Amino acid sequence: MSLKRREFLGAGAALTTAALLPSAAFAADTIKLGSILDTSGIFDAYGKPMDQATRLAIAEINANGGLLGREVEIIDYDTQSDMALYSQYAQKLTRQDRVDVVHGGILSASREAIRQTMRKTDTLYFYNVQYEGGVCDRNIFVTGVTPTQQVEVLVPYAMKKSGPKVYILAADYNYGQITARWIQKFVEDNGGEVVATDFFPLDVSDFGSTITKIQQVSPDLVVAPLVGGAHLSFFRQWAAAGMNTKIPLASTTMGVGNEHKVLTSAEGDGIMVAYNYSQELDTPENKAFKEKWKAAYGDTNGIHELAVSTYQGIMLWAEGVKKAGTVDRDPVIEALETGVSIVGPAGNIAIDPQTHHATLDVHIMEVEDQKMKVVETLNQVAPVDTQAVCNLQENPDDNTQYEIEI
Amino acid sequence: MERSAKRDVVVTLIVSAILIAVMPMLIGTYTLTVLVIYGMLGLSLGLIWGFGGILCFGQAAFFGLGAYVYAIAAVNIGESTLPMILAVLLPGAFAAVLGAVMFYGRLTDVYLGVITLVVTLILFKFINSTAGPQYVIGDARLGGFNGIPGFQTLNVPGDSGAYIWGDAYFYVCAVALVIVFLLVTWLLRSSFGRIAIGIRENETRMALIGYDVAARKTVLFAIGAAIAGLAGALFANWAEIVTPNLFSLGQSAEIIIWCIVGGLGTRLGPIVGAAGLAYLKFLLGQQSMIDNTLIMGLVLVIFVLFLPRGLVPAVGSLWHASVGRTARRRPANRRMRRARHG
Amino acid sequence: MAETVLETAGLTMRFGGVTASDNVDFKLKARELRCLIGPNGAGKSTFFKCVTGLLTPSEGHVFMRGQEVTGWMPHQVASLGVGIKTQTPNVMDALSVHENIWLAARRFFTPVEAVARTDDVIDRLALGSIARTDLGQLAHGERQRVELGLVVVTDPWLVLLDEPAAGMSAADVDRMTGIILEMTRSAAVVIVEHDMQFIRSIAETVTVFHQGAVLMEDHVDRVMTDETVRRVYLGKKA
Amino acid sequence: MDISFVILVEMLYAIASLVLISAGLAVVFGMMKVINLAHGEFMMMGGYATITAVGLGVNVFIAMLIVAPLVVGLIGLVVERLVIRHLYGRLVDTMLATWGLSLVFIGLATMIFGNTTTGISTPIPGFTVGAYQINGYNFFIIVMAVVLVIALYAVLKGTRAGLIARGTMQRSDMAAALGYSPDRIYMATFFFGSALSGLAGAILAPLVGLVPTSGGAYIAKAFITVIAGGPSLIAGLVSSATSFGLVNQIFTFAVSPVIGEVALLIAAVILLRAMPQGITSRFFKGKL
Repeated sequence: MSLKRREFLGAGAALTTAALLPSAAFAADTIKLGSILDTSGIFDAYGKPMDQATRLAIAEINANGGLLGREVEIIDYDTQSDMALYSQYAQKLTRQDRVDVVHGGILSASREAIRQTMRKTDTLYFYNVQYEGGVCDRNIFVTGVTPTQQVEVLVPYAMKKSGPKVYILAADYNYGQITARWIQKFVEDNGGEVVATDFFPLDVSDFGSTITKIQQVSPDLVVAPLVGGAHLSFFRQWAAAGMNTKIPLASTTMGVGNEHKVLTSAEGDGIMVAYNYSQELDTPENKAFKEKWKAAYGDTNGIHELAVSTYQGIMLWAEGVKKAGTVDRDPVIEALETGVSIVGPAGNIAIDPQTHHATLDVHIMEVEDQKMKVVETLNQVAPVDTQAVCNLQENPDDNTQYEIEI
Repeated sequence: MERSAKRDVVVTLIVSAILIAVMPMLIGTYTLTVLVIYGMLGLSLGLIWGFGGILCFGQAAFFGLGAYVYAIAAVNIGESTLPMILAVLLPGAFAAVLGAVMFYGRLTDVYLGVITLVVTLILFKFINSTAGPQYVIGDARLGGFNGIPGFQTLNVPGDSGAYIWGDAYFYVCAVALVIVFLLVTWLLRSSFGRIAIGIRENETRMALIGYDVAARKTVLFAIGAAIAGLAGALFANWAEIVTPNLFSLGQSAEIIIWCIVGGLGTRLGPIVGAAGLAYLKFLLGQQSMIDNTLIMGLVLVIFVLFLPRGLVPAVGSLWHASVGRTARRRPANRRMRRARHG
Repeated sequence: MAETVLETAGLTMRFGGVTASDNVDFKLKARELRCLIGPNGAGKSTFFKCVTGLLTPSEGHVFMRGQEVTGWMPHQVASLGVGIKTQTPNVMDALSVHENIWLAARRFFTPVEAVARTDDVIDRLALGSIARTDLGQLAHGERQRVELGLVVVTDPWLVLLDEPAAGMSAADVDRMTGIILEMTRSAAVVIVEHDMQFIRSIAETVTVFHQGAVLMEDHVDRVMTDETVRRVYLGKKA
Repeated sequence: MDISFVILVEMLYAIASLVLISAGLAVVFGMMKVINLAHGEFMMMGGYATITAVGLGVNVFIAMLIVAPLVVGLIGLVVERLVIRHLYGRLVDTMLATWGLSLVFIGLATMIFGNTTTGISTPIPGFTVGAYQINGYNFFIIVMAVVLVIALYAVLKGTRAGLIARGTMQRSDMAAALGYSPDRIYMATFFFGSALSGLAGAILAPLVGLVPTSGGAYIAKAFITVIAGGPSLIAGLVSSATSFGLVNQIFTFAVSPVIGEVALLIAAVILLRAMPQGITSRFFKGKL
């Protein structure tokens, strides 16, 4: 285990050096891309692959001649899973380093900690993470999936396979709360009934009593937007009690941090999920991406949804810059608002001009043998939850995170 | 004594004026601001632990409480003056109640540590589980894990449109720290402070002299909490978001580490420790060779083993040894006494 | 007739199954000097702790100058003007002699007055040469003397001393005898003590404890010659 | 009927896991008056030792019951020699130093294993009681806790080492007076305590995902349980684990897991306020 780790550090370091080496072919001044991620501390399982994806994307851009003939330089800070450091480094990136764009932030709290700084300093900001939706701010672009994009397709599929009585177990923070409400809406829209909803703070790891409670209610389906390492024990304890063969499970989060690779196949098999990306996607773009990743980091174990979102986010930004012919904020925003799109490892992804969120493909998948097997693909799903509350074309000065009322 | 007190004030003012003028040239004011705020937080624990012998494992609770009180009040009021005052008073009042419960219950040393730790955990767990829309105070959603963003930040009293931010905010925080430092100095020179030190040294004796030890510890505890609350409110203004992490055990741990590294039983030590280590952490975030947690851990272990009195006293005795004056007395080591009564 | 400054009625203290103090009736008049003696475990110290508030008695009452103080906290008892010295030296080790005594004085006097009184006591107890030394660096006898200083400086009307002569040199004991005798000009003094020589040199009335209860109470000479006392205490000791 | 059985099992499980979580800390605290704040990280390392051993092909029970305690015991030994030894008699300093150590271990584990959640699946299948499925592993934990308590009792009561240990617990200078080097005894105790922590971490690893920061979830609970237990080692451990476990589960079932945790913490505050020196300072006095 330790050996693998060393190899990958070595490869990462080599790549970094390559990316940072000035090349004679480039114009003198570089384009500065600020990256702000937790690459240590409790959230580094999300942050490290995102950091690797950032480097991969920039290395690729530079290898293809940079942007506008200029080299792209990464200025990155490790926020150590500490919200106070987010504020500090955001200030440093925008005021001292004067970067042209910032990609980063993982938790919603970290995004909110830096979003206003980006706005005040007119620094374009990309948040490349699946989140609860509703952020309406002309300065930010979001390339991750939002609840409706997953829930709208996942819930009917799962209910069709099981039945109308649904039990919801959600992480107790705003992502979980909002997603639970969306699940409830779509369960009811599809003629089902939510029999109970339980919320768990992120540090709860003992689900014994909950599993007993679920059995008392005996639903047809359990939908579990649970988040993080502690919550992973739910899936394990669920299987240990032998429930995994009795009541089907669906989740909007299991697998975002490659959790399905931690569970054994006996524990994970059959869990239904819906994401933008799966390593098992059989497209030429994905294959090429995985090979590039493997060449840089030794193996593809680290790739997950958020890493791919990050990669696609950077590529979308690069596309916008090319189209605008400059890295200045306003022209780039206008260029992106024309509905710029790229074909990334997860398929076609386009900027939705109304919300600055992304229209993308969503794949319904089932966990099978520690892999995500694609069952059904829905092309170009729009972020309808955010569209319902946010219209940046009409109100470009909006600066709120809407909480969606259902 | 009067003359040395005056000299102390003058020296403090001159040194801090120089620092306030020079430091922004070395470190960005934004980062400096948080170092100053952490310094104040360190001082709050340094006061009650170093001079009152109260080891609080939950100083972060008062820091977080101050930040949340400020945020909630600011959302509701929309002007920052009253929220600032509340952010000092409420944590102080909370600590007074908690302190009275503990000290009149004759809880000491490790048991005191457990209670403060548990109270911090309760607050953390509570705030962390308030993501639902039903947790509202006035117009302020508590927001659970995600915290409260977007509240009114510090403004010129009376004019809610005149924000104090950027460099100006740094000067506000720095001056606040100097004022708190001088107040702490004055407190420690007063009878109250000297009696507190007596209590740190020997509770039973002080009780047998006729001092109400529990009441005095409660008051000192509340003062420490009020300072931590002020630091919390200043932090909320700086970060423009408050999250439950402010209450976390990790945060409490850091405060304790600051005091140890800086030097307990000194006024300056905890401030130096806090600012120094927070800056170290900031610098470490810009490298990825060694895990940062590992370094912080090593620093703590090494200090406990080799420099248990902390930096400031060590440097102080070096200075005094070379200048030829006797070093000021400090508690030789951190003891936690079992209560001798009962 | 002099006022009764300290009185206990049926004072009883039990620890689990052990009765450490058994129905003790005790009276002390103003400016009286009384020694409490008895073999180890006779209940002297328990009695002492019940009176000073360090322990709350299981039964019975304690009165000081007619006021009931049963179950009071030590600081409340001390605040009445009672000076207390416990068995083991109880001082502030990291503070100087001057600071220690000043803290005691400050309880009853203004800061300025406290300084004056502290200086005065330091003179009276001949502590001048070590006034600025930390207690932690002093010898045992000196520490005992400083602790006596803490008691004297508050001008108490009742002084309770638990084994003040323990571990002291003969010269130190002599000096302390003088201090205690001086105290009796204005205060009633209770001394719990083992050292018979010291008691002989200072005491008039002696109360003998045995198995938690008062065995006898009489003039020191008569106590010394009493058969029962000799049997339970002196006989074994000698 | 079935449901009451299921709930009974859950309650016993809650108590048993508290006993397991706290045992290592209790032994070290009871014998040496040292609070090892790296206790949670010792558990975390026990978990990683198990997972690594299983990955290398070791039988899961051998990995949990033998490999993990040994590995963590040895780490404990090194820690004792390098750090704790210098700090005996300085309660606060040992707490701070072990706190620092806990950060060091988190850092090391992160560098070695990464911060991704890992784990192994439970080696015991679930089974059915009437209409309910029960996690079979819960029984294993209950049995292990009972065995642990009985073994502790037997060792302390029935062996020569136990006699010395009890002597040391009552008076630390006793062992020296009997001619045993306290240094050796402390070393052995710390080894034993660390091994117990490693064992607990190993046993709990299959139930919960493991990350380098996992220890943090345990230390507070263990600390509270041990302190609330008071001076008697086994009686304190069992009585406080029982009180807290019951309170926790009752509120968990009645309301939610969060309220269960909060109820446990509030119970701790009330308990310590009422009995400032712990449960066994008032009840079960003088018991082991």
